[in-house]
Amino acid sequence: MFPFNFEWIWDMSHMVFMGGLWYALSILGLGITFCIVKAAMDTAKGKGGTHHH
Amino acid sequence: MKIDRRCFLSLGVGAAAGTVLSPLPWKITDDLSIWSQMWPWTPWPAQGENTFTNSVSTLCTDGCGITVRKVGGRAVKIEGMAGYPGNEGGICNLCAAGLQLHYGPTRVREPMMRVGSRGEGQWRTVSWEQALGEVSRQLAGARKAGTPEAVGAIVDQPYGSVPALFRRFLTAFGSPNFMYTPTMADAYAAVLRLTHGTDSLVGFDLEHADYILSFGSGIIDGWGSPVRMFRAHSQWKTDGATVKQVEPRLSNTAAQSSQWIPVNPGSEGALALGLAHIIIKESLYDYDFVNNYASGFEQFRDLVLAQFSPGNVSRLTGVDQSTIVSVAREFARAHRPLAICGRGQGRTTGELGYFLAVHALNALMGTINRPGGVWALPVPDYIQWPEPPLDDVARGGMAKERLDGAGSAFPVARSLPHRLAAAIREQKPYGLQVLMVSGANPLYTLPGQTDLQQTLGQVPFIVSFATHMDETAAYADLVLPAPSHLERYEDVASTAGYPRPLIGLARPVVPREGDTRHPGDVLIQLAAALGGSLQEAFPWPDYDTCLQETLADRWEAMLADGYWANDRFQPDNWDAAFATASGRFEFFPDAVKDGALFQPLEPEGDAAQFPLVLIPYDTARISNGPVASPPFLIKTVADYVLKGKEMFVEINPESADALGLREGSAARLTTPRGSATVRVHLSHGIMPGLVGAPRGLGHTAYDDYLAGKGVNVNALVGAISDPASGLDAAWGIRASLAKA
Amino acid sequence: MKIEGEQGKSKKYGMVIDLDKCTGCGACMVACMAENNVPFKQDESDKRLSITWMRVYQLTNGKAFPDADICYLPRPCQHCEGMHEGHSPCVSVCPATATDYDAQTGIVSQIYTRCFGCRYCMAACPYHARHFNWWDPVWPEGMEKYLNPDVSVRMRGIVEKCGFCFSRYQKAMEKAHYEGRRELEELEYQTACTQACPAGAIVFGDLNNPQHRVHQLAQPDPRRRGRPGNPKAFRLLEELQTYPKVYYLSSREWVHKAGHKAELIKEAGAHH
Amino acid sequence: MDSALIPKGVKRCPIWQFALGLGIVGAVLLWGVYAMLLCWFKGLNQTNMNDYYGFALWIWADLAVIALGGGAFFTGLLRYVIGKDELKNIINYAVLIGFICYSSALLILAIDIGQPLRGWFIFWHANVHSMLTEVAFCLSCYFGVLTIEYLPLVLENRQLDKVPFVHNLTHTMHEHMAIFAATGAFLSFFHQGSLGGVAGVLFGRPFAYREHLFIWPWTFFLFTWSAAAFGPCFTLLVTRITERIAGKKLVKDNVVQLLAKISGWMMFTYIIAKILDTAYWAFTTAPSLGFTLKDFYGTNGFYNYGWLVAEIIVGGLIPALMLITPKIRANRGMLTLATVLAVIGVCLNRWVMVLQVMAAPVMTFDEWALYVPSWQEVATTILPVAYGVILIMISYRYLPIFPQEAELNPITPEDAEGVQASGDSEPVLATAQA
Repeated sequence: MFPFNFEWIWDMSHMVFMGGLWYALSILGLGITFCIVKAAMDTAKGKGGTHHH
Repeated sequence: MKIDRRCFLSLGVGAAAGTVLSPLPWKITDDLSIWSQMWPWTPWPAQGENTFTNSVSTLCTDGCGITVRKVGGRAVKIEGMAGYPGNEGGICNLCAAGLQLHYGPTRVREPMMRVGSRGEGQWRTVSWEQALGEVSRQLAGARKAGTPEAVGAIVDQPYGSVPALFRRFLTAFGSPNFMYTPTMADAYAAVLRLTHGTDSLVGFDLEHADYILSFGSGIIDGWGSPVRMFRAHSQWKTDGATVKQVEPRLSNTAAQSSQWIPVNPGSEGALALGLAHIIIKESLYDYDFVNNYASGFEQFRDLVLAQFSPGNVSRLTGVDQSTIVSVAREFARAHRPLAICGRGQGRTTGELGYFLAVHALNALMGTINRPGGVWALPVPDYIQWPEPPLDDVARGGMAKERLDGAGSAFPVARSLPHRLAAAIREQKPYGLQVLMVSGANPLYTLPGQTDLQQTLGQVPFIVSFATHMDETAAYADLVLPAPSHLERYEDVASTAGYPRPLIGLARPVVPREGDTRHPGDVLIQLAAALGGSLQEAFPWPDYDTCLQETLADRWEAMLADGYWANDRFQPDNWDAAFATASGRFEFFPDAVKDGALFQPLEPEGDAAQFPLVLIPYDTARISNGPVASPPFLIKTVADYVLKGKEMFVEINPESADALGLREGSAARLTTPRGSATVRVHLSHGIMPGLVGAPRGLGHTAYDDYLAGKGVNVNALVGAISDPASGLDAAWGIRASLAKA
Repeated sequence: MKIEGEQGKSKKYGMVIDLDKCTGCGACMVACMAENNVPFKQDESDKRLSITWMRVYQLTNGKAFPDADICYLPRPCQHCEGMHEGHSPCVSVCPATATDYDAQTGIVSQIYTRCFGCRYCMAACPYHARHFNWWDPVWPEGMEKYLNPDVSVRMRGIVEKCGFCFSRYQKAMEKAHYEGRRELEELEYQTACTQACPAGAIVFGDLNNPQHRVHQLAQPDPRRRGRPGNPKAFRLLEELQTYPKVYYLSSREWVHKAGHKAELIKEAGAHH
Repeated sequence: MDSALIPKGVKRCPIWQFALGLGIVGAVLLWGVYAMLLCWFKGLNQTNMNDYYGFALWIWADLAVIALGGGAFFTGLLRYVIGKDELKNIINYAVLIGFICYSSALLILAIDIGQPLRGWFIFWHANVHSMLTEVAFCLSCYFGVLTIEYLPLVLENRQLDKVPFVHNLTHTMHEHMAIFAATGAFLSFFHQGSLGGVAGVLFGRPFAYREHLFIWPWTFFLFTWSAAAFGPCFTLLVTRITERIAGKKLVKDNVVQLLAKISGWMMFTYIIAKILDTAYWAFTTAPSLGFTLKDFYGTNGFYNYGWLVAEIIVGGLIPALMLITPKIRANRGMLTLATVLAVIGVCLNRWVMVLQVMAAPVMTFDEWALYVPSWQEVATTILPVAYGVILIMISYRYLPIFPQEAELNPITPEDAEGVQASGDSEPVLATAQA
């Protein structure tokens, strides 16, 4: 799954397949990170929640 | 409270994130996968120096030349020895699986004395001194009582130094009761004694024949020397030779032959005479041989012409008249025709008339002692020991008749162990006090097992020289552990049809497992313990010395090559070959008794009560002799032969329909001798009315890889002594099969 | 599935099995088990649970007595080349590259420490040449002494199969390299079953090498994906375009019919 | 006792009833877990699989739950990407069912492989040409998507929602859910398809093999299509069962009707494609490999032509026609019947594409291989069902799964007092009794 695994070859199959995989993983990873960061920033701004302290 | 929860949550999340980001889980995952790749409970064979040792494996019928690959001190593989005569580098499956027997858990590793009742399996280990002390006490008792003849021995085969030592021991001791397990070689030997007038071994120059007419011989089912036969068969295929197989069941041989001629079981000899009828009638025989080197032809001709017309023979055998005529003509016109017999693997002896008839076919074609024909070979004569000195007791014993009637009631026979049970039971001519068994496993291989087991119970002392805890060892009073075929020296005289004198040398390949002693050594030690003339008869310090001295100038060559063979051997010319009264080949020896001997032998049992006929069959995938099938062999057995612990018998779908049986049905197989539950396998490759059962299953001894699987056919069949030779002539038995 | 190596130097190891000579004795199976540390259980009569890299099938012609006929067909791994080289039924589906097509030798390998036991390859193989280790291999006490150190013992939970005795190839190559050779003689590398077959029915060698007996017997046509030129020869299920490297010889028409459907075999190169 | 955790505005059964039900389903779960541990520690000899039957009962279950879980991605696609807004009222449950199906599928795979400790080799040493690799990658990624989709639901629990960060996170995730849903649909397309490809690429198995479009066999598209078509049916069926057990309406009819209609048309188009595929396979592909339909359906007592009829007509065409006919669809009983038939149909399809593939002989001298699963296999296959029921029970009790529940079942003042005491709405007990 990584270019350093020995069965990796720089051919079309690997680039398309692994490209698709890493693309999907990136979206998911970045998306969730974005959500967490945004939520954290919103919280810092004092938004949200029913019980403020 | 809220802060606590927040703290708790953050802590939890933080810990989880920290663990995942640390190398720990990844390291553990990796380590676990590596651990799974080398589980401590999965064996990891040790490396070591590779060496190869040539030897001869004594497991199969005639001995395979083997090369044993060793790594360090371990033997890891047995392969065929390149250049070994006959085998030429090939190996049979039994010898190839030999390491499973050698390293197997049922090896006997120290002397064992019976504790419980016979066959119960309760043992106590004893020292060799105690064990030998017990045997000499029993033996000395027989001599003291003046009945040395009450001691007998059964070994596997007649030739070779170990059987010779047993024979010598008994002779010097005073007993004529040296027995071995007879095979088709004995039937052929009887035929050669009667027709050639010589004591000979039969040999077949198969590789040079171009038309082979096999009367039931399982050419590729383990007949003769199996590997040599396979090679000859392949040679015939390459050369375009014709093979016609006469037998009631489509064996592998029949399937690979040019033509399968199904024949009623037991009528193979009649078919041979039917062919002789055509050959004689159409004057297709070899005039030179018949006119100038044979006698009794007229009687033979008259009998065959009168009684074995195609019509009669067709009725007896079930073969079309046209087939009889065409096969006879083809056979007679072939360049090098050869007729062979001995059913299946040739472990059964069969009717003398059948062997005589087939041999007569070869004689008619003048193939005796000719290229591509049947040869008479001298019996192995390399053991030249002086006659053992006999004291009075021994002379007295040796003057007695043998228990099995060989040499007395049946002059041409040498060993008839199937007659032992009756002799013991009836104490006629006398009882048996001590039985020694070495290399043989009569409590598995002899027909009429149920009877035999009972009668052997009457023998006060049975001592088994055994490598493995086989059925006979399990029933013995004392088991003397013998080194395996890879741990000892032994000469192996070829007797299964190789057309040249050949002696193989088995040698120690690996260090001995357990505290074993070579049977030869044990005999020498027993002789010394008994003292007197017995001790004098065994002048050798040990077996290895004995063997070396016996083989004399052959020893060095055998050590180097693994065998000794007389490559220049040629059989005697016709003018020197025959030592009958007439000096000619005898077509009609007295034993034929006006042709009665040529009539097909009826199987045992009442046809009304037992409407079917059971014919045991041999398969190369199951060892059916004294050596049991190791796990690898049983693994190769098809699931239509053995399923779980249940064995299948073959029947024709036509017979099955009549009995209401289907593929896989459980059925009760009953014969006059016994009964067993089996499953049914439908096969178009067996004549209707017959039940085919594989030999070699149904062991009660050995381990769970073998024991309890299937039925021992020898418990269902009985022996019938041939009126002329005394050998067991039975080829089957009447049987019934009913839904179980 | 790396396809590389200098053209012309690559081997295509294959087998020719003469079914007219095969006696069905089972020596090849035994030799294979002994060479390759194949385990065994107390009951091996359920053939679907019995690890037999080499299995000898019994074929029947389906005719009634007395026209019945049988033939034995030894079945090692067929080392399929597939529609294009390396696209064997099993190699193409293994998710973890645990079975591989070696372009240098044409041998389909099985990497035991890589296989995680998904059994997809077994589903893919029409020859049932692949076997799963349902149990831990256990040898009766003492018998583990005969295990061959050149072949690793397989652990439970993985798939194994015939590899044309690849360890023998490696040993032969090592020896050749040591002696400064790059090529093997025909007889330097032979599988255990070939060596053991008492009937000489199995012949093994390089199908690309006209000097080798396998080539002479099968007469494979490289332009037609190795179609045998010898009319006596056929490949099992060749119509599936597996392109096996095991050829069978038989003079019996019904055996040919049982082994393949000649009329359906597609011409070469159609599938690229 | 746990009233603080129960969503506002709905009523739930008393805790003892809940605990009792949990206990009973839990016992089934433990039975399955025991069987699972046997398979892990003693090996797959605990099953009745063999060298012919390398894929067996639970692999069928695996394929079936993934097909049935297809409701999650397809509803998500309709809701977030295509913009069928009404579906927001059922999307939560679709996600939950999808989450259960996919986590079960992954668990089954972890039990099924002979060396679970090396399972990750499928990623590490990936063979990109293997359909199974594609399955593994997309399946695990999509399971990640489902987790992301399910997470906000969990975080909406009354107590968790009180934490400001959690509240904000839920909110943000809801806002951006379309991105995740789209990614999920993309991944689902490929893993549903590649699951179909698993059988379709087996060129050594004429029963399974199909002609290819580019690198994909037809089964690739048929599987994706059928998952999208039949998955929502399963969502509807489970919703219906939940409603029956809860004894109250949880989703409004217009939502159900919309999803049923879309599902029906998807099924209808699918089944036409499936019939074409079957015909082409039966009369062109298989014969070119030496097989006729008779070889597949006419030589074995168990696998007969009835399977074709059951899968394509009874479990495909009939429910499709029922669902696209507004009158029939509008009838609750008929709607349920249609979803049941559809679920059976897709399960049969997965069965045939796994188990009959294994059973059908290829070599002329080989035989049909039929097998009966061992109890360990059955228990391990039931394990996910028990797990699913438990997860639904907990989620239903503590999470606002059904946005329309409160509106459809307004709480009377008496109810509000005695939330704990009311025993009318009891999913737990009824499940346990069933």
